[in-house]
Amino acid sequence: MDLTTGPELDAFREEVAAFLDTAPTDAIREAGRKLTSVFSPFDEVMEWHRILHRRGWAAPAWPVEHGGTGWSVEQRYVFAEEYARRNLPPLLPNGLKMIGPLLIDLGSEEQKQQHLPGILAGEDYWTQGYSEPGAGSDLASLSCAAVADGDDYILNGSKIWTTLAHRANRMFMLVRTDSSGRKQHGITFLLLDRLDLPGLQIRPIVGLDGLPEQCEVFFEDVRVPQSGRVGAENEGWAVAKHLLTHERGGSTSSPSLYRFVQTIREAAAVRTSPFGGRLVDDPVFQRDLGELEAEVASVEHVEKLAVSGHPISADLAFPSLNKTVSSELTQRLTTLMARVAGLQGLPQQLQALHVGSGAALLSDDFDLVALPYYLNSRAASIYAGTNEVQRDLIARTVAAR
Amino acid sequence: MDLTTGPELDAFREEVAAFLDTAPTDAIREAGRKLTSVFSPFDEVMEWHRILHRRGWAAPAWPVEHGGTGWSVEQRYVFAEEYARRNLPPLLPNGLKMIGPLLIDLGSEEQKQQHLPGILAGEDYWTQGYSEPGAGSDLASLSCAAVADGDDYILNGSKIWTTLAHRANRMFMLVRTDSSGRKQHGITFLLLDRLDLPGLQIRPIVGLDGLPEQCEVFFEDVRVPQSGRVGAENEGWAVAKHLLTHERGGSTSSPSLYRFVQTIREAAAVRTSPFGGRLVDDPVFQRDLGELEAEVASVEHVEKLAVSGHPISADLAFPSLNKTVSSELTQRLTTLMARVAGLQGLPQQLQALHVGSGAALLSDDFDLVALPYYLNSRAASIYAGTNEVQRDLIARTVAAR
Amino acid sequence: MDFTFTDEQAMLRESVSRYLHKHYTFAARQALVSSDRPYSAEVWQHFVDLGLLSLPFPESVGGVGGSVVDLVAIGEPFGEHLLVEPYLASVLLAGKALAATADNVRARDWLQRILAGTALGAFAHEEGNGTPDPAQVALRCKGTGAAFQLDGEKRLVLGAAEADVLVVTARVEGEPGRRDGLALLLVAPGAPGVRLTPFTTVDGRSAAHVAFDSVEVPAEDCLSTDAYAVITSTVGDALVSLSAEAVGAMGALLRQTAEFATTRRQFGVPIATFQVVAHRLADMKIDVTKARASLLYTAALVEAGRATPRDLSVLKAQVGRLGRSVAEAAVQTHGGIGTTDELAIGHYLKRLLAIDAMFGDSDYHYRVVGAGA
Amino acid sequence: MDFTFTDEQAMLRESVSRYLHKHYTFAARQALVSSDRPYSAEVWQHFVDLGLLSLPFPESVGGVGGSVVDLVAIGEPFGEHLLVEPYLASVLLAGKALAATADNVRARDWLQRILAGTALGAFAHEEGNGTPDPAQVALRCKGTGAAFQLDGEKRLVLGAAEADVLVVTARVEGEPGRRDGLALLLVAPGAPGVRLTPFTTVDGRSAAHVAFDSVEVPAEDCLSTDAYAVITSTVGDALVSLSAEAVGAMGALLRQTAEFATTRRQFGVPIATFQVVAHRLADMKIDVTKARASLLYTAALVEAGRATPRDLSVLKAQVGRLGRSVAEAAVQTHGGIGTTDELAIGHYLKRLLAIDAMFGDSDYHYRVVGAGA
Repeated sequence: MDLTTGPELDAFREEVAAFLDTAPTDAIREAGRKLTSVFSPFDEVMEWHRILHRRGWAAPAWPVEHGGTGWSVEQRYVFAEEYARRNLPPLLPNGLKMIGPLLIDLGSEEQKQQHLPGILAGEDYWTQGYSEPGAGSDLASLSCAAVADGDDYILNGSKIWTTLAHRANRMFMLVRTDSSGRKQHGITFLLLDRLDLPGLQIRPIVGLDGLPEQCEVFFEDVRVPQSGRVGAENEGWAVAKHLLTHERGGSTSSPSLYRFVQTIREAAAVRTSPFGGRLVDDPVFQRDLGELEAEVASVEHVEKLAVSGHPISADLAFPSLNKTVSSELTQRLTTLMARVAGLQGLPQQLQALHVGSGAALLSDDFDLVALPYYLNSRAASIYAGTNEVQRDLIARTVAAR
Repeated sequence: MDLTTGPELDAFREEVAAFLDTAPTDAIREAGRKLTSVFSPFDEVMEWHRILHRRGWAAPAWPVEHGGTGWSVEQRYVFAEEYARRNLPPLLPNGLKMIGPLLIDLGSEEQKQQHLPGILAGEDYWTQGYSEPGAGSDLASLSCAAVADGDDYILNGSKIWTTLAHRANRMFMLVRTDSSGRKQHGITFLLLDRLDLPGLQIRPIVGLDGLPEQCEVFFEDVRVPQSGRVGAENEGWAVAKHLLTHERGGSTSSPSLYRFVQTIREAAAVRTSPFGGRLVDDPVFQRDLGELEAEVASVEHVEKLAVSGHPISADLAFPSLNKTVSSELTQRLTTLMARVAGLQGLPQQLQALHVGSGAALLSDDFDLVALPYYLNSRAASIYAGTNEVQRDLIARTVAAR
Repeated sequence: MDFTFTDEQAMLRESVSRYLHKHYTFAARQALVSSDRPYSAEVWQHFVDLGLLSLPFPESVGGVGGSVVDLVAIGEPFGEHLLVEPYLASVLLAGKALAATADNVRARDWLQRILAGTALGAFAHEEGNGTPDPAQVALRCKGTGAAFQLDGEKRLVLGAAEADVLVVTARVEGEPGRRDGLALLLVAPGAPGVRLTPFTTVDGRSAAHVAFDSVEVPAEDCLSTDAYAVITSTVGDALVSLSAEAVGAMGALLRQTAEFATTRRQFGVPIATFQVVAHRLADMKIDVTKARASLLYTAALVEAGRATPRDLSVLKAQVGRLGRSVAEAAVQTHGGIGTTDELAIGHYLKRLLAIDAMFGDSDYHYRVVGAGA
Repeated sequence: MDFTFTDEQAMLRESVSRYLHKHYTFAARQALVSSDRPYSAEVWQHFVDLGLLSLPFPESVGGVGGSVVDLVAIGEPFGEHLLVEPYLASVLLAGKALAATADNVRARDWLQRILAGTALGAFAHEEGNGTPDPAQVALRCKGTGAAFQLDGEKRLVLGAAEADVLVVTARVEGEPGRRDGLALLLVAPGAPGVRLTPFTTVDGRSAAHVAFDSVEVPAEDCLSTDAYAVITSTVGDALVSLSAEAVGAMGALLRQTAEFATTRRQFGVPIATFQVVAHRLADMKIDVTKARASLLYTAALVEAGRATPRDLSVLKAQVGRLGRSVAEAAVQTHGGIGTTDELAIGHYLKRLLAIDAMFGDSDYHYRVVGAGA
């Protein structure tokens, strides 16, 4: 990574800025302001995805032959910075950062041709079917069964924490095809190219913030083609692990973490300390925000070393370390948000959170999103492998157990 | 516990204050100012012990028939408060709070007559021989062996973390008398009424603060009488557990914790914030000290409920809870001390720490003791059962494992 | 004093607990919160029957002369059952303020109706800056001969939308920061110029922002023009009750989380088997023990007339911080299911967040303690 | 740029590491600290031979033109081996300040001798308030025609007792808080009115408080009367090197603690088997990774001339807090033996405490960052 900015990069930044200043609709901007989760409001973010795709910028991290931008590391950072600076809603990760890259690595040619264009273009939304009520951190205990029947599998069981499944038209999932051996064996990775299937039912789950984001999906004799299998039957655990560690070295979460810092600082500039004066000038506030900003800076430094090829990202623990740090930092940032909002954050304003509702705010955008964001982020240390499991993995790279 | 103070209690407070204002020698007061540990400077605190004993106040918590004061709960708190307020060195706990009460409960008549007077009077100092190099948290793994030989035991092995053993003339210890069964069986609790024994060697261990406080004791064919046994042979584990939980409901650590708060506040009143102005007026300092003071207050509340007979102290986890909270709070308080001292705390002033050395201070008493206190207190979460072990015990009372 | 409840207190607490256990299950509470009713009229009537509405007031005004410790005894079950009834708003805030100014006949009349359960009051004090300090009150109150005129806004007034009367704190003279010049006034919610913006809070309570635009208040509805002490003691007592609710919620979280950790299995064993989970449970127990001890001791101090503002700040700060910490630990231990609205766990978290935010959060109170005031 | 060391840097680092590994074992270091020698003349001479003393300086003043990143490459092994040699005091502080004022012939002369290892310098800047901000300098410096007169005190001047020359910061005009009116002066430690109170620090370094009582300084020994920028850049560069030492110490703590946890057995198993210990090791690794990344990135920013004061505050604050946290975790994991002076563990803790306290602690720097300066 080049630390000096040259005229080419400056020109690129201007190009990005010009597009990001003009391309998003008002509804997309509103979705950015009303963001309370890593998952942006659905309709608006998918519209934004399609707009970015038309510009060729939907998947900067993908290989060029599959629709990536071919940008340098520096360009990708510039894009992420300008994006975050404008508070635009992040594209949904399930397609672009999970199943898409996985198919690029491990999918058959047919699967790539069938699925990648829809992911890239923002035409399809994929939910993930990993966890089950009895298999959370202990994912390998999953029991949702697929029994071969001709060219099909018959599915029975259920999946939980299927993000936005009620808005999805595709699903990638892990199923149990053999329960005779050790539990990591006998798992198969499967793609469902439609969800409006007989016997498949989706129940949205209302989160702490009062919004439905995760779902439970029930399968009762659901028939799906075996051609949706990625990798060999019974060998899905390796495929799933490949996906879980996919982000290694490619993460750029610091721009959006900085956005929290900036948002909090701006909110504090127009709020009064309980001891009088502007909150932003309060030394205790400065101390608290300063530590979080410095922590975000360290994340930025880790990420920039990683994208530059520093051996830091070759560490086996690197994905777990990234996940742990950024999830807990997000929680600390939303906690400070909630404290800055204080009493003004207590009213529940579900209607106003809905993009396009036109509902009047009781105070400002910050007070609107602070508590929902805090509440939503409680899940960050739980999903994608609890942080307890991540620390177990990190510890194994430090000391053999 | 009566929350209203009446004329009788006021009169008692005056009586206590008058004595504590006049009885301690200059050296004793200096020992209080130079305190950097739960273990006070030896010579001075033993002298102070003898002075208090002559007044009849050495062991307020003991039964009256053994030399206790018979004070009410309120009187004991008044005494502890006035004591802490004057920054006097706390009496060493090994005799008064450990082996003394144990002998009162479980010692033979002969043992009581032989040992209690010397403990009460401050004539004897007892060190404890529990841990061994290979048996720390896992105390039951101890291997220091006692083999019966006529009326004696022959001791071989070693003990570590024997507090002030190099100044002690007595020792209570756990020895292995049988290694055939499970490890908790076959342990015997033994009293040594002298330490100048052939084959017994004492090596002081220098702590992080540069001072020798703990020791290692080596036994090579050391012959001691079996009459020193407390309880039955091989049944010492129950005796040791009785001792470990002895403080239940009788602890009064909050007055000395408050003393930290007061000391820190006084130091901050004569120090400058790096941002200008008095440190004591700095909002960040106030925020940090305020939380610690409130935590001390909660400890006070827990203790006062306990001494008043509230069921809180009947909880099986209560001793572990007390130990965990007060050790970690002590560490947080000494950490704040070290931060307030800052650069001025960095010079090592071992000579000046020595009571009566007359060595000039580089700044003031606070800067002298801050870092040694911080360093010494790192052991608080380790000794008397690491806080990991304590939390294991507490957790067992919450959820069966 | 042994800081345990007296037999009478234990009986009262037990009768409240038993009633709530039967009639205020989590499912019933959730149904109530998601209905358009702000509270349950049946439960409120039962509180009247149990004598809870007259509990905090001296006999001279028709109460039964209960103490702060009596209120702690019922506050814990209130917290445990996530009660959304307007007890704090109408009884502990508006009612206590009226009782303290009961030499005024209008105050006494309203108090009688509140005691009887035939009217509800609300206390309009908070202005949104997160400070419980009456000296910071800024709502303007101009004396105009025989009447007063109010201009400004109160934020997050609990129970305002259902209130028959608002007890309003305002500034008749001086600038915010001064302890003198504070008034306490009765205002009808429907009076000309009063505008309510009602809403539900994240913890399921009805509240409203209340704007005052040249609202005329007749002189007989002015209860005090030197109200600092009344406001302070009203808020102080309420803060103890609120802390009791918090401790009740914390105890429930510990119990429910311990039960979950003992029964929920992952990797073939109960998750309580994992040392990190076990230690988190231990820390929850430590936090609940500290908070409860501070609650009981501080309540006893208040009852003995010996509580200082510093003592109240210690309690509020500890309960606020420890409550959040216990609730966050409970959510984390429950894993995915803990992040949903379907379990009580998350609702305790929201209640404890709200309690921390009300009347000064833990940061505020720690700073007050640290300043050595 | 990939933030890894160049081949030259890696070789330099390797040669320093190899030398220290052999000649600066923990036992040798402890023997040195408990001797009455403040540092090892042999090691210092070897540093001369390795070219370390001329490393940081431009060729124009006889240096080899090394960069901040070169200094990071050797700083980590310095920290790993708990080096007590006066490299920071003489080379990085006094030397760099002299190099920045090398248009002055006296400065250049002293610098030559320091480079050659024939003289030692010390930088008398800190006044005990825990701020690295030159604007807070209060030591009075009165201009008296052809000379200056110093009155006041400097605290904790590293290497002062062995120094042949003191480079002193002082205020020629204005009040503390102003950036102008700052002087940089050469003072002989033996000059009339200079009084040293030498001591050893908890981390084994020789230092002294230095009092100035009407000390006369001839005009030619005044290197600057507008020294804010020079002092700031000197302290800023030193802070990066100090952070490198901290990161070296943190890495050693992680490695030694992991090894201990894998071999030390309690309850029949290695203690690394206990999940709480394992997670503590994981947190140590997280902390070391963050600190090291911030070190390497910030050093690269400095080298590129793009580091702001905020970037340096981020680095110092993170290294200070994370260093303490890693060291405390290492002590706790080692148990009893970790609380003794016999293992290196506790000496790393003391070194990291000292590093945090120097040039503004983490609280100070977090506040600077939080103020958005």
